[in-house]
Amino acid sequence: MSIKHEDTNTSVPGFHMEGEDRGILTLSVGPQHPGSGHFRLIVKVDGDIIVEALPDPGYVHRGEEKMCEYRNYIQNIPHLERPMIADSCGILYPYVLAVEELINIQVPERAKYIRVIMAEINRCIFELYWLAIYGIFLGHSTMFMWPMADRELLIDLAEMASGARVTHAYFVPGGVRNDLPDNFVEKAVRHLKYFRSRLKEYKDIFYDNPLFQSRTIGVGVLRREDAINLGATGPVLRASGVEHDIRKVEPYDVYDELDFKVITMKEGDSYARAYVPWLEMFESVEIILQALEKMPNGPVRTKLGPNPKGGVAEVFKRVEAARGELAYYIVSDGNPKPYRVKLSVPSFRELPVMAHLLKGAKLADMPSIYWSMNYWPVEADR
Amino acid sequence: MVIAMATVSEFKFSEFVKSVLWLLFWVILIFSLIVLPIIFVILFYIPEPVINGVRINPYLLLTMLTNPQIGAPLIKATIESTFFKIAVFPGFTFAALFATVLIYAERKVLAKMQLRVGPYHAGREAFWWANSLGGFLQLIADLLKLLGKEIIVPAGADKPIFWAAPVVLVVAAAGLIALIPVAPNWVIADIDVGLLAVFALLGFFPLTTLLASYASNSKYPFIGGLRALYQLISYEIPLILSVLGVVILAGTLNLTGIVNAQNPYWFIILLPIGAVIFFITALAELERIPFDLPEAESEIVAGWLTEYSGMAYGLIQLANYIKMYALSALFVTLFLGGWMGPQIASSIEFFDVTIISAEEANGVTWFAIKTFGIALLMIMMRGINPRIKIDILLRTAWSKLIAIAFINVFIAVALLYLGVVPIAGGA
Amino acid sequence: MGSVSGMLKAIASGSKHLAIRRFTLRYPEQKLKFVGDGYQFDPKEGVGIAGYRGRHILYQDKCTGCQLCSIACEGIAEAIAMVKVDKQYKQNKKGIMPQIDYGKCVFCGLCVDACPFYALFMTDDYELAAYTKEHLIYTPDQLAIKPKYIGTYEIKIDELGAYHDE
Amino acid sequence: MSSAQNLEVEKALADKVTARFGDKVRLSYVKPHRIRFDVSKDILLEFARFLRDELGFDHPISVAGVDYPKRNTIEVVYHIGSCSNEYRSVVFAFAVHLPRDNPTIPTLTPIYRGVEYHERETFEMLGVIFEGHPRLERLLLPEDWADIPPLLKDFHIKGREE
Repeated sequence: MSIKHEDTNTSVPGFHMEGEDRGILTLSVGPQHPGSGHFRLIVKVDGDIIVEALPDPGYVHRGEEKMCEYRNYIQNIPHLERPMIADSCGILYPYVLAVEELINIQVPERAKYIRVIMAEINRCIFELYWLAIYGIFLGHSTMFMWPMADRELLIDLAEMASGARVTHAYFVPGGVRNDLPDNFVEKAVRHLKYFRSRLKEYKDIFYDNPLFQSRTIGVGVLRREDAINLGATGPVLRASGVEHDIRKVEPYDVYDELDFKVITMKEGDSYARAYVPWLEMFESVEIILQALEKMPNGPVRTKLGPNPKGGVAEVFKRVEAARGELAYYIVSDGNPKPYRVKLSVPSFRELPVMAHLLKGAKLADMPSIYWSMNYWPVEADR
Repeated sequence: MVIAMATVSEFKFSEFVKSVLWLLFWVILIFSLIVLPIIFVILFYIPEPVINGVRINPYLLLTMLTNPQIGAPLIKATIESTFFKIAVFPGFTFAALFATVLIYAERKVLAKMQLRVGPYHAGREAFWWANSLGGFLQLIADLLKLLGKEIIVPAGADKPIFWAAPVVLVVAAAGLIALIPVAPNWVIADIDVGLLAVFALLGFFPLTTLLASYASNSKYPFIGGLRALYQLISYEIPLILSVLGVVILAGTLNLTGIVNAQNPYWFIILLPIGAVIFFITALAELERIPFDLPEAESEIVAGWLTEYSGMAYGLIQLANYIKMYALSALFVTLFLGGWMGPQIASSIEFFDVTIISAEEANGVTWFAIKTFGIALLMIMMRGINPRIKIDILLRTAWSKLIAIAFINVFIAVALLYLGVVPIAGGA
Repeated sequence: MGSVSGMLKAIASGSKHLAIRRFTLRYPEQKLKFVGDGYQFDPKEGVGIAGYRGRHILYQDKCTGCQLCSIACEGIAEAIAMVKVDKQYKQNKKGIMPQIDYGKCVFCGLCVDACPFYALFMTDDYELAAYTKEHLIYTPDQLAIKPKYIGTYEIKIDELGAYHDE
Repeated sequence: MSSAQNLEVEKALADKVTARFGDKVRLSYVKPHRIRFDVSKDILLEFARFLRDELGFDHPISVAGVDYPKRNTIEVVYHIGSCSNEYRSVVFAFAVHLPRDNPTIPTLTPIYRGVEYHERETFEMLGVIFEGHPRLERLLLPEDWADIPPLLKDFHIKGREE
């Protein structure tokens, strides 16, 4: 019999005890999070062990897919990059490839290289942002500050090329919106070489730090079969030993001409899920440097009519964005506005994986499991 | 509104006279009831100090103050008086100043480690030399801000304890300073069981933290308070055990005795494990990263001092940093040979009267350098470590640290038995 | 022992960073330099010229009031409204020019892509803060003035680390 | 791996499926790395189990619901990729046509645990009932959503014409 004191009901946002039955406490963690976006996780806790975790997304749902049906293919560009502004090239890439297939226009060679460069720069920008938030989730303030500072090097490059620091809206069906400024290549090589030396610094402070290891090794282990069946993707999938990277599996643009390794680890715990993106950043720098050398000169965009139209057809295009496989399924019925656009985003596909992993975990492990899922609430809610 | 109107419109001389008389009455009343008794007590009950043969009566006192030449011995007397020691030098003001320097150093050093700037604008344009120093007036700005903020007492809070907790914390932290010897005979309370007194005072903190979190009557501080209690209690045992080795080698509990016992070799060379454990447990005692579980917990962001605002919060922060100074000073006294160090400072004369002897000055400078070094190491710990989990926190305390502390004690006994260290009996 | 060596490496790396220069850009005193003087678009080739996408600039002598920029922005932010302008231009018979509401604009630059007469470009001025929402609305005459943004700082890298400098 | 021109890998795959299910499935198109089948509702579970176990398509990518008011059908399209064998570059899509008035379909959650939230979203956005779904309830929309499922064509955003 719990005495309910009316006057002492000082319930604080984010920590709301909904009910107590048979010793199972239902906590709702969020929707305000120190990390990112708004996302509520209803957690049933028995003592310190999580009995069941029910993710409750939808706080920042805007109905992107419905809004897409009211805009033509060009107006959709700045609109469709909103769910994931930290990796805006990653989320626009499949849309642009799909629309090119619908309108069947060719993309000049130089534009393909620029697209690969910008996609890789954006991958690093997101990985650094994610690593920084992972650091602050575990209370490691230096691990928040360093990636944020190093991210500035890449944001500077992206801003130089596309004109905007974060929301580039740089990819357009038919290529990219403008050519790279002339001193871009020389500055990019300098920034990337310094960025690579900065990346190496993270090893001592973060990955080899015994306290960080104690909080992440053996925490939230995702077996290989579960990862595949639950539809996990990106670093979460590769950390469980599945070598599945769309850039290698189904190369688009010029990825087949660049050689890079696909990073996988077998442990599948939070440490592996934090380690894989770090190694992938080295690969991305490798890719960008190769692409900068191989980039031919020439036009960067094929001219588009005012209202491009596609035939009655449907297209399914997928791309390896920073968080994993990002796919667009576009159905067009012949007029300039798409009939139906379905975004299959990696964050939405991590929800079942998160629910599966949190079951049975300790409450103290929740931050390291939740954030190692590469989950971005704004993108998952669309 | 009405009152303002009346005074402004017309001026009555009678009103003016009345207010002047009223004011005079209050001045005389306060003067006679309060100020006069104080003067009498000072003049008649405090024995005039005898300085080199001459008894200081009030009239001589005034002449001395006017002419520094004659006043020199007076200054030397005041410096040696216990009131000055308590209030100013090794006592509270020195600790508070050292704490403010620590706060500023923490923000600047942490910022530098994280490639950012830290406090920058406050005080930059104020002085010509302050340009590179950055925001050193930031602390005064924070102090004024905290003073200005309203102290909110939550509904249903247990008011007396809620108000008393910050004060008790500061008092306990200040108490620690009284026991630490700064220079050869520069210690406020040179009691024989100095180390025991330190641990007695350290016992204050878990109790006060729990009372504070209980008193603020809301869910978050309650949980934060419980976690603080787990942590402080479970880390006090390794703290005491780690110092056991030092006491065995020094043979005395008196802190000055311990420092003197470290003459040839500092205890950190003889008992490195004890030093490491003491440092770790000191971090846990201070609730600093990697042990700041009670303060900020990422999945339920809470802390036992969330309900404190305004100067109450300011006092707790001051207590934290004074405790940080006290514990790093304790580390220096126990393991780094307190004030011992090669002679670098000279004595301070004032009109051919040596106020502070060369040996004392040197002791103080070495003590300050070592304490600041240890404090910097504590600050660096905050820069390079994440927070650890609650279960790891308790498991390390109970199983690992206590076991290693016993090993340290065995080493101390072995050193004593093998005669490496002479059996030092007494001070 | 692994944890002790790990901790020592972390301390070494931490203290090494005390020597690396601070990276922060002290904003009000130091301002970033951008390449070119703002994003432009060349309708003949149909490709843009790299530049920072900041506040727009309207060349009133070229604008014909064709409303293409406002139609382009309709689907995105509806930030551009056509407003009558008192000064009479021979190529602008209806006498209407775009008025941009920076409370809504997302700086995507698609209006610049849509303008066929080289009339609407972007500059690298991003300091558009205002006290009321109405002040965020820039009339065509306000847009015609060239902003005075002087940014001279950029990221420099040397053996002491990366920092912002002249 | 199949290049853009010759599609023998995709064709071989398509023949395997038609050999197994015959007339109950209809091949809609074969494109480089893409195959799409129209499957009837009653053999869906068996088809999905065959797809996962025999053909090795074990990695669910997305479930899309598309509303065709003119043909009075709602199409639920499953996109399944593969992680494990030579079909890694192929995305196998199979669609189920449901009558628009009461669209019900057996859930594939027991076979692909990853589609649980996709199916919940399709239920919420298009009103498709997934029989046997563990938690078929609102996912993204606000609790007090009283309007019709928003992705249906007859739901219009206020103030914007089609």
